Amino acid sequence: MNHYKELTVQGFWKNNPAVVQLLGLCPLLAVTGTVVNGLGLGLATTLVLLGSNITVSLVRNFVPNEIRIPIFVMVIATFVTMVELIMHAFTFELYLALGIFIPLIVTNCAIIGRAEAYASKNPVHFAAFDGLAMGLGFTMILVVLGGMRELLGFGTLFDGAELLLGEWATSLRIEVYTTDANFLLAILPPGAFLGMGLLIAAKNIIDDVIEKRAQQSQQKVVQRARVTGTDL
Amino acid sequence: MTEIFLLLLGTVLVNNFVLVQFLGLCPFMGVSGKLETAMGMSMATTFVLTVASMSSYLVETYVLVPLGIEYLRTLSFILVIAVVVQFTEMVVRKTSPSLYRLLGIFLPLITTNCAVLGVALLNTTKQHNFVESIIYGFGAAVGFSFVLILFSAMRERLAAADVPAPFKGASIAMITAGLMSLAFMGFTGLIK
Amino acid sequence: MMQYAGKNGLILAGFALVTTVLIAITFYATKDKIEAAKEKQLLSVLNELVPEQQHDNELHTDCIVVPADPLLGNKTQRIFRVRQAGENTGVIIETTAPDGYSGNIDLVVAVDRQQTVLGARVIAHKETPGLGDKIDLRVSDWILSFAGVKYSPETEERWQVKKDGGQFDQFTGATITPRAVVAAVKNAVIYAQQQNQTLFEQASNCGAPSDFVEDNDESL
Amino acid sequence: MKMFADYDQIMERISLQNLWDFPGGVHPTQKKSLSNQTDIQRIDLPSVVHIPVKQHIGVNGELIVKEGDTVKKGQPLTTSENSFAVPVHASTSGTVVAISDHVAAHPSGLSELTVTIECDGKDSEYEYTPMSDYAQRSKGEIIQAICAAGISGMGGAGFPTHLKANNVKPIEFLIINGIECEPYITSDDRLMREHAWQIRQGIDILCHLLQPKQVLIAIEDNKPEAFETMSIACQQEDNYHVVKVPTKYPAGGEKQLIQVLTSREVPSDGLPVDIGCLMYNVGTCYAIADAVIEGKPLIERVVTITGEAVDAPQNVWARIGTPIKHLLAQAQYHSEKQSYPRIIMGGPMMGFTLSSVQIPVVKITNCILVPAAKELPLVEDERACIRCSACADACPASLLPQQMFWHSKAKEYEKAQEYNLFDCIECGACAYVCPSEIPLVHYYRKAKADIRQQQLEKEKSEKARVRFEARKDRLQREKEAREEKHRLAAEARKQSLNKDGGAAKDKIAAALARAKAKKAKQQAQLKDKPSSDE
Amino acid sequence: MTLTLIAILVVVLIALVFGALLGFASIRFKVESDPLVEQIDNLLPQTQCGQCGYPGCRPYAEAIANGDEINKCPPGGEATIKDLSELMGVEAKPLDAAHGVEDVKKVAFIREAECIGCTKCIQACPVDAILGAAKQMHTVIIDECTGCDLCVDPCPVDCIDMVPLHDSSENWQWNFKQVSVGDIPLRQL
Amino acid sequence: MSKLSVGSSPHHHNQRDTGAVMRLVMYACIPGILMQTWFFGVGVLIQIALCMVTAVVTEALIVELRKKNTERVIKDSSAALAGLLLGISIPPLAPWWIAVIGSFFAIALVKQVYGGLGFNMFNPAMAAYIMLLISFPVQMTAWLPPVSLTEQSFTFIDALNTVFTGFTTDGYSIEQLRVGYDGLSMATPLDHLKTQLIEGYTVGEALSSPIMSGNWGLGWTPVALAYLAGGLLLLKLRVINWHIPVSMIGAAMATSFVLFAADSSVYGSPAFHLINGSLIVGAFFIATDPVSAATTNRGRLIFGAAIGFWIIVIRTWGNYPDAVAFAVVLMNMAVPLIDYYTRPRTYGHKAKTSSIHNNEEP
Ligand SMILES: Cc1cc2nc3c(=O)[nH]c(=O)nc-3n(C[C@@H](O)[C@H](O)[C@H](O)COP(=O)(O)O)c2cc1C
Ligand SMILES: Cc1cc2nc3c(=O)[nH]c(=O)nc-3n(C[C@H](O)[C@H](O)[C@H](O)COP(=O)(O)O)c2cc1C
Ligand SMILES: Cc1cc2nc3c(=O)[nH]c(=O)nc-3n(C[C@H](O)[C@H](O)[C@H](O)COP(=O)(O)O)c2cc1C
Ligand SMILES: Cc1cc2nc3c(=O)[nH]c(=O)nc-3n(C[C@H](O)[C@H](O)[C@H](O)CO)c2cc1C
Ligand code: SF4
Ligand code: SF4
Ligand code: SF4
Ligand code: SF4
Ligand code: FES
Repeated sequence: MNHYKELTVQGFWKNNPAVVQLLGLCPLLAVTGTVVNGLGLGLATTLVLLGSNITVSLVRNFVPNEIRIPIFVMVIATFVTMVELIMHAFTFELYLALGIFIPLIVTNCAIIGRAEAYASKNPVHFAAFDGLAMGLGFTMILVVLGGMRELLGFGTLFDGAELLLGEWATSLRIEVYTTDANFLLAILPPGAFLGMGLLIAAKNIIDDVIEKRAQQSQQKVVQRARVTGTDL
Repeated sequence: MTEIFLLLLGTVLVNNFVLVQFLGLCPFMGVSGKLETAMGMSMATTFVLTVASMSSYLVETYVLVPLGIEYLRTLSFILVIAVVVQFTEMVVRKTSPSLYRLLGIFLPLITTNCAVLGVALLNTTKQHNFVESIIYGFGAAVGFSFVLILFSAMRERLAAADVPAPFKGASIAMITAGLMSLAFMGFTGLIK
Repeated sequence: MMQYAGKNGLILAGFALVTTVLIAITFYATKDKIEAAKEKQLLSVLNELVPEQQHDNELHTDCIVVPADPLLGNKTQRIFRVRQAGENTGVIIETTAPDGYSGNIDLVVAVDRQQTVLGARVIAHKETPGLGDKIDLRVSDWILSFAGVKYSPETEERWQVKKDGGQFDQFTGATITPRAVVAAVKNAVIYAQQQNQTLFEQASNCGAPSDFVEDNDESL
Repeated sequence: MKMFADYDQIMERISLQNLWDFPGGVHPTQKKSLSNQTDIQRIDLPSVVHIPVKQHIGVNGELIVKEGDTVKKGQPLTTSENSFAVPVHASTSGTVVAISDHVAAHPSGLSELTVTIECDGKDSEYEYTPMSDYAQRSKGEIIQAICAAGISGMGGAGFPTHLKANNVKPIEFLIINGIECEPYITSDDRLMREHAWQIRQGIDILCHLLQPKQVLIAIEDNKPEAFETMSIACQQEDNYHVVKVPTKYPAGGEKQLIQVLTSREVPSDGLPVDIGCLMYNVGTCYAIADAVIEGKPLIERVVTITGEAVDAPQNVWARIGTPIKHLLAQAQYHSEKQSYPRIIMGGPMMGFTLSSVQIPVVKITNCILVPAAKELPLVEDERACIRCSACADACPASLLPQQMFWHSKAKEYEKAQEYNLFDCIECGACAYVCPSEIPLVHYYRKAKADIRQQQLEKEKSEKARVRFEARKDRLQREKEAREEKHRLAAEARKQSLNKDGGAAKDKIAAALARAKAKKAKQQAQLKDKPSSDE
Repeated sequence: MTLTLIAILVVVLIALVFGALLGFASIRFKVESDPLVEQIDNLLPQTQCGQCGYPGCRPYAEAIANGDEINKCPPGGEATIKDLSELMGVEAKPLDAAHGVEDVKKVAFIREAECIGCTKCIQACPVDAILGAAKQMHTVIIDECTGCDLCVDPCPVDCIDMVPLHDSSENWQWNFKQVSVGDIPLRQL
Repeated sequence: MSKLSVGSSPHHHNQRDTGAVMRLVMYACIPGILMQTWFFGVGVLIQIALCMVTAVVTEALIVELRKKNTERVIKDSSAALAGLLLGISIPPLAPWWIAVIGSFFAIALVKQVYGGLGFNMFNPAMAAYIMLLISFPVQMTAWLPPVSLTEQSFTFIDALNTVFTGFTTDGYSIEQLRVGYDGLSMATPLDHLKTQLIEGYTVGEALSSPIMSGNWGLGWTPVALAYLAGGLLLLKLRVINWHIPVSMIGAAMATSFVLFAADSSVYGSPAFHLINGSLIVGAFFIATDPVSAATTNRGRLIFGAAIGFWIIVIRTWGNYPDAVAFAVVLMNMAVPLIDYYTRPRTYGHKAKTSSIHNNEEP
């Protein structure tokens, strides 16, 4: 159980793929114009990550080293194509909005990164949970960044939720403020980078506070090792 | 000729892969700490992107389209790319250790650079012909290299800057990329 | 050595087999649904311009490709025909305004046979966010002001932006974009008038329907 | 390398007074008139002199006196076995009261081995062996005399003069440096005005040794009197040329002066002789004449005492080893005129602050500067570099000071070296102009010291590795040898046991069990307290 | 449907060829282990002090190559961390205080009068920097001593001190705060 | 004797410190600002004041937050100068929050995140200007016609009212104010040329409109000349070096000449480009920002020339009519690389300095 908790903390915070490992940045920055786009892509990514982690973990013992990467990407590509087809069929507008970034989940570095770093070394239940935690951690950042940009750029939140969740979700849309001069920077490419930079800085500040608290409680000392004197 | 030039200029500057199209960001952030590494990465990426757009064009026109299996596009492209990259890596590693030191360690990273798959896919959506595909791939790579090298030179300078603690590292790099992207907005419209 | 290579080949092939089969299955399972979704998308734009009750043909298939014409932005375009009760009531024309502030603006314009605009929509454009992009229905409903406006040589005067003495609003700080759109819509109407009957006589030749979204990557 | 002006070209331009220039440079206020109005004064002897054993670049000489000895003025205190050692001499007569560490004339204020002599006031002289017929002597003899007189460069670097003079490469230009580009300092100026003739004799000796094609005596154009006297002193010699050099700091730097006169550049890993030049300070020439013609060692030199915190700025003949305090008293120093008491040895651009008034005058001491409160104001803390590159524009070596500063500050020494940190001559022009008041030179010095330290440590760690590995090998060998011995012993025992028959077997089992238990115990001990075993 | 089958077959075939190619290449172009450990070891100070938690510098070098933190070597201090971070392409971070702090350079000094000649320090010194034989007094060769202080603990009579190396005007690091006589540095640096 | 103080040489220092340099630049702006106020109204001064105040306050807050010596930092006047330069590039009657957001962005996100004065890689004022332009194009392109062309004359109070409420005291909106002579709305000459060309007019026709008198953009030209005077003063006082202004203007002239020679009906003449827009201000006050410009002499030549080139390219084909800001910030990116490859030959070294990066420049 403890291990699951650790994986969750890793995925959402300590080793968050987006803000710590800096992986999967392309979709992260490209599709976070709105919360809903972010959420959509985040969920798709999570799905793929879950699937690929499970599969990779299952087959990890049969895969020779030199064809490891081709096999992993093939596995990922399969999940992505399936997700893509499904989204194409059921959430068509969202599919259009996310554009080329759905097939590009294949090369989302976060996914292959987890396959290599975790799934290929750990049993399947952990791998699955890791995939889930990492995926949701990633989604969390997508949503937060999407929220920031949507709020500043359009003054709304959850605009277009119906694309993802069906007609009922139209009512989720929140109009926070209206002006005739939207802060366009937020939705343009530079805004994505700047927003992400600020997000990372915010995380660093929080970490700093946490660490300061933790520091008071514990102080570790490392046992020194000796080179000499043992085998004479 | 002018068309080719405009296509090249367009991919390098106006629709820069990294700063405008958001492709290939992870290596952009990851290997830009040092100018030397960035140059290695640039060369490796240029090579792979060009080869990838070429081979994916071939796969698309001679396998996928005739058989009507465009839905296997992602799978087959990525397979081709991964294999090409890995093969190149092995060969380079064996045949030229010095080149490997320069490029080799970046090659595996490139498989998972979404610019590579992105180029292949965009080539098909934009219906580029063989030559255009190659130019597009090459242009994308040049654009990538261009900003990567500029960025890494800036980051080297940043190393000595008195950046406030929370902004150190990835954060300031992102902000710098944001300001670069801001500047690249100046190119919008150059190619209508 | 050879058998080692062979083993790798087999493993990779095995994976390829499984993965392709999986994809193929998904593909066939979702195929119809995707087709339907695509159709629906196209239809929804067309139907917005010409509501369901004003036609009884399959708009998205009753379509011809016409050669490039200066009035339609010098590009080959598609034209969808609107028929009701066996009568040809109008056309929906794809057109391009070549003189936007930042390049081409792609539109669809629905015109009835009395040269009255039924409606217009911008499909793709690169105009400046915050300035020229008000032609987009998602940003402002300016484009709706075309609905019901009739063109005739006598009303030519009014087919301009207000600044130039016409009836269409310009935007604060951006006149070029609306000018371009107004001109493009006007030209589409003129084109429909000129070609009038010929548009309805040809057989459909559009092939499989595709959606309107182009250059998705560039309008990110 | 840049095109090399050849001899004729250079001479043509010099005769037309159409010199070259060096890049950069600055024009700080001169303030030379404070101290150059009066003759060089003779002053009272101090009560003690502190003579550091090493006052030059190189190694210590061998001490030949001990505490309690009485010495005479000019008596050598050390000898030089090594050619990089330069002897030092008692600068007056008296008793050696201590041979111990004494605060040295060094910016660090650290102590160095020093001979302290209590003066008896008699100033009785040691026997000198003059060599007025030097023209008939062999070069070796003359060089030996220069070395024995303890002469090291008096222009600032303190390089042993006999080494420079012992040259085999052909010399086109012997350059005599009378530039004295540092503000405030006037010791060379006064020396040239008053002792041009003796300087000329020193130059003659150097010419005899080096056979240069041409002697260039370079004097800045802010010293017309010195120019006049030197011109007169040198007028008989065809190949002596007194050259007026435009005033610009640091025109007196060896490399810069060579560039101004000849347009040649000393290669960064080379020496002036590589491009046919050799340079001596005028003070050095004066000392050479003393040493060769009269056999008199270097025991005194001209020192400028100046600054607005002294009432009587002047030049004095100061004995080597004279405590600064003595000189300050001579010039009527008032510490209350300074907001921070501050004494600078050398000029305002390159001199260093002294941490004690007991620091002695040494062979390179050309000036003691005591500025008043507002004269050379202390700068506040540095601000951030605004990259204005005023520093680069001022740098005579065409370096990029701001880049070297960034990298030095960030301790990126490799990059700092890539920007040629070690070509910096520490002239201070960059820091002088920097609007952000960054003590740039200080950063370079720190960086250079750090780099040297790191190189030493690198060498040391390499040595440590070798020794560690050697030790491991040795231990391994010993262990193998021991095991072999044990095996042999065991075999021998076994054989003898076999002879004994079955009864012994129990014994062996018991012994084995004991050994095992002991080993286990040992291991347990080792785990919690790793230490060597018996 | 047959088309689909053909398609799948083609992809499988491609994969087969590629897999074989890679398998072949992996053998044909095999290379030996990487020289990284060597490079890391070269950067470590070789004091063999074990403060990093590994028995000696080389084991730590191996650990770094396998992904251990680079900030565990106190004798190397900031400079070593910087070099390592450059070699490994990671961010430099401050020394992990759990392993100790960067100290001034010291060497061991044996108070010879107290030394009983037990040779324990000789056995403990990783670089053989101590001279002496059984029952005789021992001395440290200052030039060889790395200052690892491994010899201090084993000494049964506690006659070994670690003494800081003196600054001389030759290796002075331009640190005005060390100047004994002076007052406030003009510029706080 | 009391204890002696010690320190590193040189002990001598010349007296112009950073603050003095910055203030000199501000003084040199004064003729230009006065001229601008004369032609475009007191709004100019209001914007400058707003920007300077916001910039200084932002800087003070951040420095305070970082627990540094606030007074010293503010005294270096660099924030005030950045604010001033942003202020002169904002349309005079733009709403107050434009100036506030812009200055905050300049100081907080372009300057202080990098560690403050000296560390920023981009020109704060220009980066902020671009940010404003792409975020609020309507407000940022709302330039007023020169005073002589407007029908309404307005006072200081009017200007203040417009900036803070959007309307003059008489209730005119900025839109109405912009409608000048002949009922035509007024853009800057460059914007005007650009839009006219899109509409299919030739350069000649575009230049015949009231905002132009021949090549001379009304109002804009005297302003440019006034800044030129200030710039020359800076040059004379050796606050800036000649390299950047000369190479920048030279390259812009050369590029526009080539285009003009090729087809004078669609490309503006070199003279037109020189005296319109902010080329001159840019060349003397903006591209010369020491912090974000190249630092070697050869580097400065390259830096300036590239800016000049991009200005003409972006003015001619880009979407943004006034390209100085973009060109400057674009080249700011290249500065570290330029500096690296244009190191001067050090005394005593071979022509090509040794380099561990032996790859050629991309
Ligand atoms: C950054 C920028 C973006 C612009 N984008 C547009 C645009 O998208 N559409 C447009 O018509 N004009 C655009 N313009 C040009 C208008 O500002 C131009 O001045 C205006 O169209 C002229 O019309 P007016 O008569 O309304 O002043 C842009 C100008 C700038 C500076
Ligand atoms: C390490 C070192 C070695 C030198 N070797 C020689 C030499 O062999 N011959 C020589 O004529 N000068 C030699 N010099 C002297 C220099 O050329 C130069 O004259 C001296 O350093 C004083 O220069 P400065 O005061 O301008 O710095 C040497 C100097 C140094 C520092
Ligand atoms: C920046 C700088 C300025 C110097 N200025 C002078 C000077 O004005 N007069 C002088 O004799 N030596 C000056 N030197 C020292 C000379 O470089 C050189 O060491 C000396 O002339 C060699 O003669 P010496 O060996 O007799 O001392 C200066 C050195 C440096 C680095
Ligand atoms: C000659 C000169 C030009 C300057 N130009 C600018 C400028 O264009 N934009 C700006 O923000 N600051 C400018 N500054 C001020 C200052 O250098 C700037 O705020 C720094 O970039 C902040 O780190 C200038 C300063 C000087 C001395
Ligand atoms: S003079 Fe000072 S502020 Fe200017 S570049 Fe040099 S170090 Fe930086
Ligand atoms: S101290 Fe060094 S860097 Fe500074 S001006 Fe002198 S030579 Fe150049
Ligand atoms: S702490 Fe450093 S010196 Fe000590 S053993 Fe470890 S690596 Fe070697
Ligand atoms: S003498 Fe002591 S401190 Fe020195 S190296 Fe040997 S064990 Fe280490
Ligand atoms: S997600 Fe695009 S490169 Fe990592």
